Amino acid sequence: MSHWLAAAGGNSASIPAPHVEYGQLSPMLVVFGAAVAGILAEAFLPRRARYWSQVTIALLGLAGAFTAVIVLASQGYGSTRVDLLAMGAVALDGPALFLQGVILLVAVVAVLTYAERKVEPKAGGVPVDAFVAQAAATPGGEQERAAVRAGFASTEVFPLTMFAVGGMLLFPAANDLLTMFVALEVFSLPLYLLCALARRRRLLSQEAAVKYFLLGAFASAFFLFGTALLYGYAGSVRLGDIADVISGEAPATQALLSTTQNDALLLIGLALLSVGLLFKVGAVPFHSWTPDVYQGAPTPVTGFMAAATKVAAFGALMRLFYVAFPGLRWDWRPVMWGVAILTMVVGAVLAVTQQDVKRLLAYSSIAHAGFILTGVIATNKQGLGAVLFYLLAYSFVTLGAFAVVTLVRDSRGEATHLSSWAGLGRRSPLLAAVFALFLLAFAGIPLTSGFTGKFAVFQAAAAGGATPLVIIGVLSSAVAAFFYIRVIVLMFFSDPQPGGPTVAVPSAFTATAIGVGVLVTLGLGLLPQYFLDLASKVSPFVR
Amino acid sequence: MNSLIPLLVAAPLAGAALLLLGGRRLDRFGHWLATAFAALSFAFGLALLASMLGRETAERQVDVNLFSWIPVNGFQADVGFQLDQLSITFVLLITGVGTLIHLYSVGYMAHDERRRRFFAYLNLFLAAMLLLVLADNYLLLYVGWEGVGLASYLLIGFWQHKPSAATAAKKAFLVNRVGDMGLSIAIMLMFAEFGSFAFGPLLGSEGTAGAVGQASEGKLTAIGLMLLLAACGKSAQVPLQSWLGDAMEGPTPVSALIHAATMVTAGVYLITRSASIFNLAPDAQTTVVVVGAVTLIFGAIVGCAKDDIKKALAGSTMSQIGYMILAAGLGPIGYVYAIMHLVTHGFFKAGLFLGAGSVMHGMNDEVNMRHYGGLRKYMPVTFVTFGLGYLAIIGFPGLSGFFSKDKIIEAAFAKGGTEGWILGGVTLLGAAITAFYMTRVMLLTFFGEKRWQPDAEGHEPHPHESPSTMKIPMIVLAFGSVFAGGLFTLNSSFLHWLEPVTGHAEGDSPLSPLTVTLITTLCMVAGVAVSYLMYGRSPVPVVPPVGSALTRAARRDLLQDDFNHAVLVRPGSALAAALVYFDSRGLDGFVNGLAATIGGVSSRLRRIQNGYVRSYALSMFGGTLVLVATTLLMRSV
Amino acid sequence: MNPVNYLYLAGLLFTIGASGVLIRRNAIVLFMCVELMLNASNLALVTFSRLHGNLDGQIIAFFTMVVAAAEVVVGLAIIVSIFRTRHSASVDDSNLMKL
Amino acid sequence: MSYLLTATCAVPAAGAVLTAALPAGTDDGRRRVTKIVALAVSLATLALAALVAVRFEPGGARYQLTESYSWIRSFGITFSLGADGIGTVLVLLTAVLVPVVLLASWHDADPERGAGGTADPATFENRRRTQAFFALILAVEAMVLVSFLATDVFVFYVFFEAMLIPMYFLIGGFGDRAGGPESARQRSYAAVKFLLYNLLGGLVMLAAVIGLYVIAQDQGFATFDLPTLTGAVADGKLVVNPTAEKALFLGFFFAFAVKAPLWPLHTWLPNAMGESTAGTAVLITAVVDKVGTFAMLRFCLGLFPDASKTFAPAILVLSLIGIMYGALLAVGQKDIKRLIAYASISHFGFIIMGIFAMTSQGQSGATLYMVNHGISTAALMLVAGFLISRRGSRLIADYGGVQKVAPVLAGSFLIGGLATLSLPGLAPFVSEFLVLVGTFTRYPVIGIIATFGIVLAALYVLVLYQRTMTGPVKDSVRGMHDLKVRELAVVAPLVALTILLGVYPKPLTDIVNPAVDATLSQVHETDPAPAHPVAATPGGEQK
Repeated sequence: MSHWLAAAGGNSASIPAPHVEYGQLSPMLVVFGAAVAGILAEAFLPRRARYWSQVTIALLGLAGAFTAVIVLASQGYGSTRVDLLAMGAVALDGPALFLQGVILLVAVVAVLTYAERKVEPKAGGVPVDAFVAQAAATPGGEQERAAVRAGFASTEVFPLTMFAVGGMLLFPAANDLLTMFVALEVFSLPLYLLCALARRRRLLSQEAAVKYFLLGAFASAFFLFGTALLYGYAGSVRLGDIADVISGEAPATQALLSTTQNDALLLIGLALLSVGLLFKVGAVPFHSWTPDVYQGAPTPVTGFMAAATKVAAFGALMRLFYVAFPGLRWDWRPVMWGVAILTMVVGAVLAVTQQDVKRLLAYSSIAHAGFILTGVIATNKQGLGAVLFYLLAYSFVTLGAFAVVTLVRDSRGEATHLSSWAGLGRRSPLLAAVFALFLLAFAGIPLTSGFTGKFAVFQAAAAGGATPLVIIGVLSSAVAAFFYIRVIVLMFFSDPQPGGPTVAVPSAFTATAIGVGVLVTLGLGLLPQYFLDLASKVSPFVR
Repeated sequence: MNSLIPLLVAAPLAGAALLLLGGRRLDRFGHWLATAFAALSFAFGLALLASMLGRETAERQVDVNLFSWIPVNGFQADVGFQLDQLSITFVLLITGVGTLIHLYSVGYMAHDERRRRFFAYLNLFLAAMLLLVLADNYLLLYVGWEGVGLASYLLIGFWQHKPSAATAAKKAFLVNRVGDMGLSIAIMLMFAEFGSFAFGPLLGSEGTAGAVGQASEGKLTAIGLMLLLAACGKSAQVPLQSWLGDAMEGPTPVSALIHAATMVTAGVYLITRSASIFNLAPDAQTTVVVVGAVTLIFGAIVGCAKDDIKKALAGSTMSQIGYMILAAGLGPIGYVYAIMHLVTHGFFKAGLFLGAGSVMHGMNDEVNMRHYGGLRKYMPVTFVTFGLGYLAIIGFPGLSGFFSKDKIIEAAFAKGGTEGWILGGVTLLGAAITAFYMTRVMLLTFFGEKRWQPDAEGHEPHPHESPSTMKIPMIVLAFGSVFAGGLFTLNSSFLHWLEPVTGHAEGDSPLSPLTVTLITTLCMVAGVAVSYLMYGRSPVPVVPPVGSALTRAARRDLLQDDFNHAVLVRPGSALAAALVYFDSRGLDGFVNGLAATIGGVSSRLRRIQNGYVRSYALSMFGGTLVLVATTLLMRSV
Repeated sequence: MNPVNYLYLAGLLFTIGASGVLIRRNAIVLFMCVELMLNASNLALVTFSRLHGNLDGQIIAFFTMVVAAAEVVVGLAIIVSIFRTRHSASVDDSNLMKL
Repeated sequence: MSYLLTATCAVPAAGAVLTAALPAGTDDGRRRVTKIVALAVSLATLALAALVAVRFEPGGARYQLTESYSWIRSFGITFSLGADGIGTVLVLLTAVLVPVVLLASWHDADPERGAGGTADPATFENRRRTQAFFALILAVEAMVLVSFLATDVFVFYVFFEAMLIPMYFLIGGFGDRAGGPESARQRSYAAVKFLLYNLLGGLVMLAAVIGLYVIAQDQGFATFDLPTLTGAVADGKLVVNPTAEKALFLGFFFAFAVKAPLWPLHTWLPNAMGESTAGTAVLITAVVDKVGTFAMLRFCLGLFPDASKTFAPAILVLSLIGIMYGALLAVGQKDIKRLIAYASISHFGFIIMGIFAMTSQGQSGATLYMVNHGISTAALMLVAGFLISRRGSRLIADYGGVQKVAPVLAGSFLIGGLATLSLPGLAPFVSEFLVLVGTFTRYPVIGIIATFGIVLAALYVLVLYQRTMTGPVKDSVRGMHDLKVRELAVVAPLVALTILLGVYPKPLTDIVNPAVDATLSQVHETDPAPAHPVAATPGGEQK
């Protein structure tokens, strides 16, 4: 036993006092603070006051955090200055700051869709939102009916979301594997819960939650085991240290001499870490949760999850590959090639036969993950900028699309089956046109943000020597176009079904969310230069 | 004076445009307007002739360049006219006979509600034909060439409500298009070889050599054959003759116009105009002669078997044009006579057709000669003018046809050697058959007993003489039929007139001219005699006898349509149908199949998404294993 | 004892956990198997910590435990609520959404 | 810098927005306002286009009236416009045809007349239908104009692709009266087919565009500017290795060949032209498809001269097949509009043949062919549309003897048909002959075989005319009224242009010739010299 203690004791003297740069960490701190404030509000405010106060707290928190991001950026962080915060656990560099900004904007829009209370019919005389009256009540049970009658609402979704946002902010900024793991869990756990909170179709919602949770935990376990192996290999979980060890620049200790002999540790660790991240990204073959969860979760949550999770996870994935494993490029690139190809092709092909609009969007998000991966694989400066831009473009299209889905309703809630979308363009041309715009952006039609993003990513990939990926990407885009167009055909050129869904008139919240989606989609399509600059001028990853 | 040249074309063209665009308000006097425009053009022609006659032989050719038409690097097509002895001859024939036919049509079409349009088309026909003979380059000639095709299409199909007329018009245009293809290729060959297709630089003019002399004989033969193909189409020569008989679906004045003054003469013009090319391409010339000889006999045989008066005349036209083509193929010894026969033929054939029209006019539009008979008493003027045309065409001594045909037969013998004998024999045979079938027409129509039949509505025909607007042209043409040949032969005036353009060579005939004339006349008499024995002495059956195999075939135009149908139409339709199938099932099927495959793969792949969380976990686990394995493998490779 | 043996054990535990996730039906057991995988990682971390002679691994293990505890809270909440609805904890019963 | 070109493109674009925004309604008055506004906009565009043609100096620089605005600096993309001879005549064509099409389609979007609307006139869709139709046409015009004028590869690509969307809605949303109950399905099938084919082509081109950029970037030309790129290629400063050049050429060419369309990529055209309104069909074949052939001349030859020459024989064979195949299929058609579509396929074969014959006659001819085919097909198709609108059937067999009841209609149809079969004296003859001659001088065999096409053209045109217009009057056409004043106003300019450009095409050839010279010199190709040029014996002076 003694040598264990000795090992520990040997270092005890050198444990430095932690130094935390609160100013630079303020975006995350503000969000977490708002989340805690939300919990407190949930605990102490009367039921009537909760909704408005929660919305206000969440929006204020996000706005504050976004302001902090802007302030940091104006101080030169992310472009000319980079820093490592909290003893090197958190990176403050271009990609991190950019993605944090994107996540915060996404979160603002998502909170707006959460706050929608005009679409759902009133319950107990009170306007309600898309979330369950009382999560603990059994679906269809007496307790639930009572809760509905009383006009209860799950206002805790706001603080939960804020926690998730906080985790997401941390995830792409995490500079060591531990922080990354913790951030992963911090944003995943609230999402598991949020998935379960749908007001309608609660069975599906719960099923989505349980699937997401079990598979997410499974994936986390892989991530953690990968962390352990890498720690074993490099003796550190700091990304920069791992890179040093791989490149042989680290001072060789006795332990390192023995562990670095075994590349299996390194390679298996790398593979397992990738599994954890690719799961969150929704890449094939780790995608199977996506359609079920997207379908079952409350639609505002789906939108948030689809947009923000992808942003955060790709940020982390890139940081991992760019910072920790640049020296292993020749090992992971072929594998990632395979994953990217599979993801693009399977996503596109499977979407072709989908009948549910949310599942369709889920498969589409899988295909898009594949497109983004081609940019990740480029491993050049252009690739980084392109991926950042793509994430920005994609997330707002996604949010907008899911926000539209919340508005197409029949007596049982949202009418997500595609057949009920037939003739939507004839009943409600404006909404259908907006949705068509989002679909066209997904399909990558020029003059939409989707095209600019796709162009940027493919261009980077081609410049990085991944021409075959570009060609496969282009071909699967063509397949993908097929099902986007199918929906457009359905909306505009099919006759509406009798007794089909109606389009709810949303409040300003959802209207704003959709409006922002449209604006960003067109803006990034027509005049993308400013944002391309923003994405391409970011500093490289800090080590 | 030269500024009149464009007006030659412009006058009838303006007439056509005016009549077509003018609308109903021109219905009352439009036909006179059109006739006036045609006459105006004729007047211009006469003025130009006078002016030309006033100049020295060497200065008779006049070139007018109007404007640059298609200028592209290295490719220059102009709108320009060349007026020389050859073209003025055609101009006068076209406008002169054309004006007469206009006049005739005033009476003939008096009761047609679309008369204005008919005259517009007639004017268009004249304009196109004039453009054809006046153009100073092949491409502009091509415009006139197809313009003639268009006008003939419009006129043959004038009675569009009759499906047969519409079909005949379409057929005429299509067959002509095949010929046009030849002209088109010929022009392309010229351009590729010489970088130009203008007459002057290419063919040379009197005393100067054109560029054609520098090209290889092979190239020139190719060009010549392509020009021949074009000529076959327009002039209804074998193998592109099939449209001519059907073209009788048009109103009779149209037939007269097509057969006498315009259209079918275009091929002869083309070959004569391209003399410089053909003179250097003996193989092409031989082909021309063969085509002419075959058509000569072919047309004559068809003419013998037809009971439809117009179709019998059509066969005759084919045969007579065969004479001209043959003559033109003989080279310098024949060019002048080809044109001379063309002009005399223009008179008598126009007269014959107008006479036939007059007969039909009086017989409720009946065309079957077996339902005529004894008409000479009822239509004396028609009988006399038709009779003079008849005498002219069979080569009755002293009349136009006698002189011009005789010269061709002489030239055929003058070709020399075995060829000369064969050609001479063929032309003589043709003369005999011509006499036979024309006598048959004459006998069936104007002699013998009445075999009139009530028409479809039961009206008995009441044959009567035609109005004077119809009679006058017939009389004028009869004068031409009688005297033109003699006039031309007097002092070899026609020869001296055209020689500077076409060149002329005296052949080396094994027989003296007198001998040829005698034999020709004998052949003619024989033909008349046989015909009289068959049709003049016994009553003609109203229902045609079955006849020999040859007769039956000849009635069906020697099976040409059957041949075309079997060789071109049926395989063509089958090919089109097959391609339609291929397009929808093959190409589209491939694409749809691809889409279906993707859909099928999608449906199958979907089953993996079975809803069981453990199977999702399994796929993740499997994926992880693969990921790990490949990562490790990548390193070991 | 050679610390590498602990690593073998960790690998074994991880595999057992993963196999458990794949073959068991009960959601709770499934979840326990995941916990087993997490703990296998912990064991590996601690072992490596010993190997490298630094404390990082041990500290990570503590974090992992906290995270695992949080996961339990969330997981059980979800599993219990679905159990109440369906009166079954079998994950195979939750397959309304597929294809 | 003048703003003329931008204005030319911007006027219809603004007009589209304006038209779409006009007040909705089902009364004729509101609709008429919409139509008149759209027509006025298109006439203003025509005026601007005419100004462009007037300002264009045939002997001047290759690209004139150039404008350039920074757009996406990150990728070296500028919004650059410039008129060259070829582009100018096509701009004129477009500007002339759009008002004609608008006038011809005057009632096609009225819900009670055209197909595709719903029965209830009060629906939003029906109230907006007219506005939508006219706005879409103007939008297409704007995009086509940009495509013809763009001197930036990326800008061209963007508008080349983006125009698919308004075209798609025009095809899918608005049909002619002839549709039965099946027609809605057929129409949406046609629209989807159109979009997918062209999108696939566009995506393949996207890969090539990216590839071109990446290669150029490697050699210091991080730009999409066409003159810069072609100049660099010509000067040998930008060297693309032959394999890559071939691949890039094929990528570009594929997109253009789908659009043009070249056999065997043509199958979308008969569906699209058959199912849409006559006006839309004209827009497709006379305007939009021309972008494809135009782009072959401007982009394929300029950017990839060597590959163009390598593939020229193969492309010539395909175009030859297209000529014969299109004509034969036209012969076999039962549907008037499909017949015209197949005829167009045959004509596009001629255009492509002229381009790749690589002679000045061929390419000048091809350019004129684009213009002339546009005008003649417009005449034929629009008159066919008038015919169909009267009887409500597209089947040839349903007509007969129309000439008797509607002589002016029949006459116009005949003139359109004669132009289609390239009757000398009418405009198409000039171009067809130039193409044939230009092909013949380099590839005699192909030139001769192609000449057979003129016989087949006569066949399908005359058969069509005979079956519909001649013969005894069928009961179904009895009482059919002749062309009205509006319809005459549609036909008259087309007929006038057909004749004018047939007799005096010099104004066009003067503009086109220098541009063709420039194109030919880009591919380092000169016309084959005649064996015995006439110039050697000028006028027979020498003996």
